[in-house]
Amino acid sequence: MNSKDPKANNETQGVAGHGSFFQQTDLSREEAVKATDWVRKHVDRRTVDLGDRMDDVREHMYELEKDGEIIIHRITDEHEPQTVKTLFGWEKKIPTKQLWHHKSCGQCGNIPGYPTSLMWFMNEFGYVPGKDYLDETDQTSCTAWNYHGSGIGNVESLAAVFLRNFHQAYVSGKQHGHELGHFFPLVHCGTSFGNYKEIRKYLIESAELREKVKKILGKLGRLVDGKLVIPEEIVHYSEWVHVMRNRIASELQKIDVSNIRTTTHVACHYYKMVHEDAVYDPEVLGGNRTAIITSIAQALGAQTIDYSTWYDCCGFGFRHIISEREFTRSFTMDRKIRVAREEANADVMLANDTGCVTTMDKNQWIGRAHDQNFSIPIMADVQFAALACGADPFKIVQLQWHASPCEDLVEKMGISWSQAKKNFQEYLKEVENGNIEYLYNPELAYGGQA
Amino acid sequence: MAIHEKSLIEPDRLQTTESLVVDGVDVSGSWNTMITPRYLRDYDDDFEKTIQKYGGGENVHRCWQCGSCTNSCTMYAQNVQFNPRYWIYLTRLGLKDEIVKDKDIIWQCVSCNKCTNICPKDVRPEGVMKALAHWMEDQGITEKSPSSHFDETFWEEIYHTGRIEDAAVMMGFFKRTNQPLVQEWLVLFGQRMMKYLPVSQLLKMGLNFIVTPRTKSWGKTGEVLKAYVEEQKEAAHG
Amino acid sequence: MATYAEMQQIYDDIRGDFRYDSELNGCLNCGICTATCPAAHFYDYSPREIVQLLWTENVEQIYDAMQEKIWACAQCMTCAARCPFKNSPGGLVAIMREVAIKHEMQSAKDVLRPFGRVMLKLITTGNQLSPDMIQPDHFPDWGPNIQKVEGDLSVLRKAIPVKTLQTVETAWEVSLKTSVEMYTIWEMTGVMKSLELMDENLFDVIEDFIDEKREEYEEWLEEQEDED
Amino acid sequence: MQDTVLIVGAGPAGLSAASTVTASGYKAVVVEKEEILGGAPIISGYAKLVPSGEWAKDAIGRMVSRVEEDSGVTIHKGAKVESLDGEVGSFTAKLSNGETVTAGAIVLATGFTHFDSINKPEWGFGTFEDVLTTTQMEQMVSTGKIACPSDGRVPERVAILLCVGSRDRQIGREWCSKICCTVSANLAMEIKEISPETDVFIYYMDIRTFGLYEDKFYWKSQEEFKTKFVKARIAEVTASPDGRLLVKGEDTLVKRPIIIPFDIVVHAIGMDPNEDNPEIAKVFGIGLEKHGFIERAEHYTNTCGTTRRGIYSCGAAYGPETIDDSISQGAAAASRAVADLNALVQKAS
Repeated sequence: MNSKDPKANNETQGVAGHGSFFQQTDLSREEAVKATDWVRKHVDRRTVDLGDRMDDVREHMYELEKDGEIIIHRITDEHEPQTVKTLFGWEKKIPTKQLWHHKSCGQCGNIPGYPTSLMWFMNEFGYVPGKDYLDETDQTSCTAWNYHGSGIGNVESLAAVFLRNFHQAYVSGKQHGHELGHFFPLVHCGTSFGNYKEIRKYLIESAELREKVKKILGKLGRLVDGKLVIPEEIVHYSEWVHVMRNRIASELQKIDVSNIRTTTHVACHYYKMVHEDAVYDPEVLGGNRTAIITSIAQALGAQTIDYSTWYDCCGFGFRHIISEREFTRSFTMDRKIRVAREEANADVMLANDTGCVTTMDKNQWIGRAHDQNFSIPIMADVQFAALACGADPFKIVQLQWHASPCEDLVEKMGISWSQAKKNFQEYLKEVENGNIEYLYNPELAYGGQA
Repeated sequence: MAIHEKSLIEPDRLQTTESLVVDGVDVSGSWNTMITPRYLRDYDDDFEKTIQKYGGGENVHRCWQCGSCTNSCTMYAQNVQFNPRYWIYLTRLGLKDEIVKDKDIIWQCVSCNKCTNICPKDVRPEGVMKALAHWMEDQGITEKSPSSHFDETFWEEIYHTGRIEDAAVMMGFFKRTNQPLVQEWLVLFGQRMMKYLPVSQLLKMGLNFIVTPRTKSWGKTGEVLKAYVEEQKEAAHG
Repeated sequence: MATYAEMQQIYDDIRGDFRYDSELNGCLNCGICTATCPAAHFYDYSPREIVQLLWTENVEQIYDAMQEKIWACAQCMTCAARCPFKNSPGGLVAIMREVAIKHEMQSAKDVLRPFGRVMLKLITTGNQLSPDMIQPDHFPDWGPNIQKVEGDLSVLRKAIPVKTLQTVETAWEVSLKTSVEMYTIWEMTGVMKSLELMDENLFDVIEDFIDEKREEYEEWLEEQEDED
Repeated sequence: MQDTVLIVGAGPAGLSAASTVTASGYKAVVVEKEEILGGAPIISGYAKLVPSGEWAKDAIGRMVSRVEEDSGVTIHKGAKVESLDGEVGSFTAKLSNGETVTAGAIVLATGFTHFDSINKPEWGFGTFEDVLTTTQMEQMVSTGKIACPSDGRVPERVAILLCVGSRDRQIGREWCSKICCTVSANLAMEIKEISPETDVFIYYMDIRTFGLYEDKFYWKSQEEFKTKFVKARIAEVTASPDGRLLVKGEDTLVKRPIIIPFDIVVHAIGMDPNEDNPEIAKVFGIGLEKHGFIERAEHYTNTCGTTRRGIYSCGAAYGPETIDDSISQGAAAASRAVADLNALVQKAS
């Protein structure tokens, strides 16, 4: 075969592999680029036949359900799901409606603009609180922060907490006049997301663990027909943002962000824990990295810039960010902030987990103590999207809680920071007088009607 | 705030300013402590070639890291930090900083040559260690070792006279290494020589020590020889 | 220093965890875990070394590693995502930490003391972080710009347009019933026991708090019945 | 029909089988799904072969012409077997080109599929232009010039990462692909030969240059061509702003993480089961072993057998295999087939 055969260089797939035939390059840039077109060409063969060798935990779940061991909280048509592909080309259903907000302790405590931006989006889409989504007080954190930080806690406790929270999600619709399973849990936190998936796997694999937690859940009255309730999918809020990205951009976007250079930091616990479940999309980063975050930035028309430490963790470390901060700040400065600043010259770093936002947001200022005066605004993908869709930087996006220089970004987007701040300070007076604006009728959170 | 894992950080990678205020905030001490990372960022591609130009280092590239040298090493048995296999690996990749960390022990090689004997690929680890020790001396990373001082005195004597006068070399070596010229063992040695050697021999030795005779028609040979050696060294190491 | 028998017992407890076999399948010393490990970039810590110690059943050095090294791990789990053997070094570290606590290792107590605030918050409220924990006094290293609007914390929290978040001592409001259910989980799964081993004072404080909450809940239930 | 052997696949094993069949006085029918003969070495454009050092197009080319010029061989190119009836002594195969072949025995020389590096995305293939596979690098060697695909510059440094798509449970590939270590050492030498200013580093977790490949490839690449072997399995490949690639690993001998710049990164891709194997198994009624390669019958007395009588296999269809051994096995499988037919004739008479 002549390797210069033009036919050989395009569509043909040899028996012996992904038939990208090499052509001799030339020193001129244009010709070199042309010669390597095949590299840029979309290749979609990440649907390797893994046979029985790669376990899909969901298969085992369906079997357990068939055997009458568990009840699966299913994603139905009512949830208006969208199907996405995960790492091995497996399919995952992402419900877009009737969602039970499973909040994140770090987000709510520290970066409240996260959940508010998300609920704001749901309102903008005309979702009806109490029907299309529910935020309520009957939930605890996943407790995994403490577990990963200290080792106090154990698989049983994590499993019981998981099942307790998700049982509540399953039954939560009832008091609002809906069927069981009406609301499907939407997990806000990256660590909760990873932890729940890991725990679900243990539960599916270990009858012993199921037996143990069944006793606890039984005592709490958290079984349905004497069975454990396990959700069909564990769904992260950023996956909801991902599947809604085109609607967000086409229906809600108000600000042109094409001049904004974004970098992405995806939470390790989103795409590295139980990694076969993370979303990959051939249209985003060639399908070679998880699509989350980058996809919404792309949909909004922002520039997405790669950088050499893309895969690195943020340096959060659970215990480290509290009591080993020397590590956390050193890591995040060296492997994240400096790189996003120097290499990518980014206007903003977008993330999808509380820990990452906190770590990168709070730990950059101290860099100036040692000639590492690098700074970059840090926020969640959904906060950035909300800004682009005209949400108030203070009232909704709650940027006042951030330590990084979000002012610069907001101004670059053409929003007046000072005006918004002035408005907000006036609003604070109203708040003191008890005139508070809510995203949904607060009574809903306590079992009341919308 | 204490770093619990402090023993897991080399002290020179900790940066702390004891008293510091930034933007009006007191961040003295551990509040501003930063750690510099420990990952390796690059290889020095030329370093292997540099060491290969020193006598003994020629075969360093043949090593495949089997560890026979270290296993057989006399010094390793005393000190597990003494690891010829490791230094050879660092040399190959040009990880100079890592080698320099062991500067105070590499020269301890006792030249038993067990490593060279056992090496399945004829790397000659003993030679590599010599080469490394010499390179470090040349770079001023280590003080000249006693053996280098001796070597230099020895050659100075040859360049100068074309021959070796033991007593002169020894005195020169003592001077260079700041040792007292009169040493107990030397005095004892001298006394015994006086006791057992014939007087004529003693006189000849004394005379030679004072006038340091040169080889017949040595002339400029020493200078030429010295120039040639310098030239060779220059050619080898640049 | 522990006796060999104690060290052996510690190792047996690690090995006895039901996760152990699925998190450790073998190890060829390839180093991919350490390559991606954030802790390894700054500490003399190596997940590969931890896996090797376990794989070779080196009980003495396992014990040594548990004094200090296992606490360096940041639990990001990148190691598990990369390992060609599908080991989970981070998961093994998690098991070792649990065992360190179970055996009341002094090093574990020392490491965890500054983390007590998080444990307290978590166990009593079901949240792990609350706005009042992030005060400038505790975090001078986070700088003067820790929040961009001056004002009383409770007012600023009230300016969050979601009622469940307008709290100061918890990240979000957790209903009394939920909290009480969670206490039952702590007790039934041995978390309270671990806590007692680790920090008796903290345990006492938390016990009192839980008792109080339970009483509150009982009263509330009675009130509900009366209303009905 | 008892004088004909059907051979599926015309790579080194299949070509060897065809020649052995005709040399024994029987007829061979070769069915090849591609339009050309020669299999992976020809279609993927391999450079110099291991261990002969001959160019693939010359060495395998000779095998191709020997078969093409052999009047005892009928060749169907661009065709697949779509269905099969009968049993040993009287198989009837329907081909995708409409033809029907009758044969007494069948040899499956269906080979393998190169691992597609796209399935190991963190190693940068498909993301960065200067990340290549060994087959692509061989094609580059064939052009006689080593240059970075992104901009044509001569690379200062090339990294070859071993075990890409081999020995990796994360992606369900538990096998060793056997030949990549040797191929990589060979490739390192070829690169250095063409581009002496380029330094080649091979990142490994073990080196498996078995048998006589040890000194000829491993030692030689190191001693004569100064290839550097670094004991580290690479975790991720990213790019730095100057366009160079950053290879992240742990140097397990130094016990430190490393992040080293390179100009080209080459994936030493492994051998997957032929991606058509599920279909082949169905059409021919044979079993596959757990990794997806063709299941081998009891080997000691039923050499080259499959799970169905009268159907044999050889070479990389059974699992990762070298070209030389594939050729030998092709001849062995052909002998088994011929022996079968001979036995039938003897029995009948």
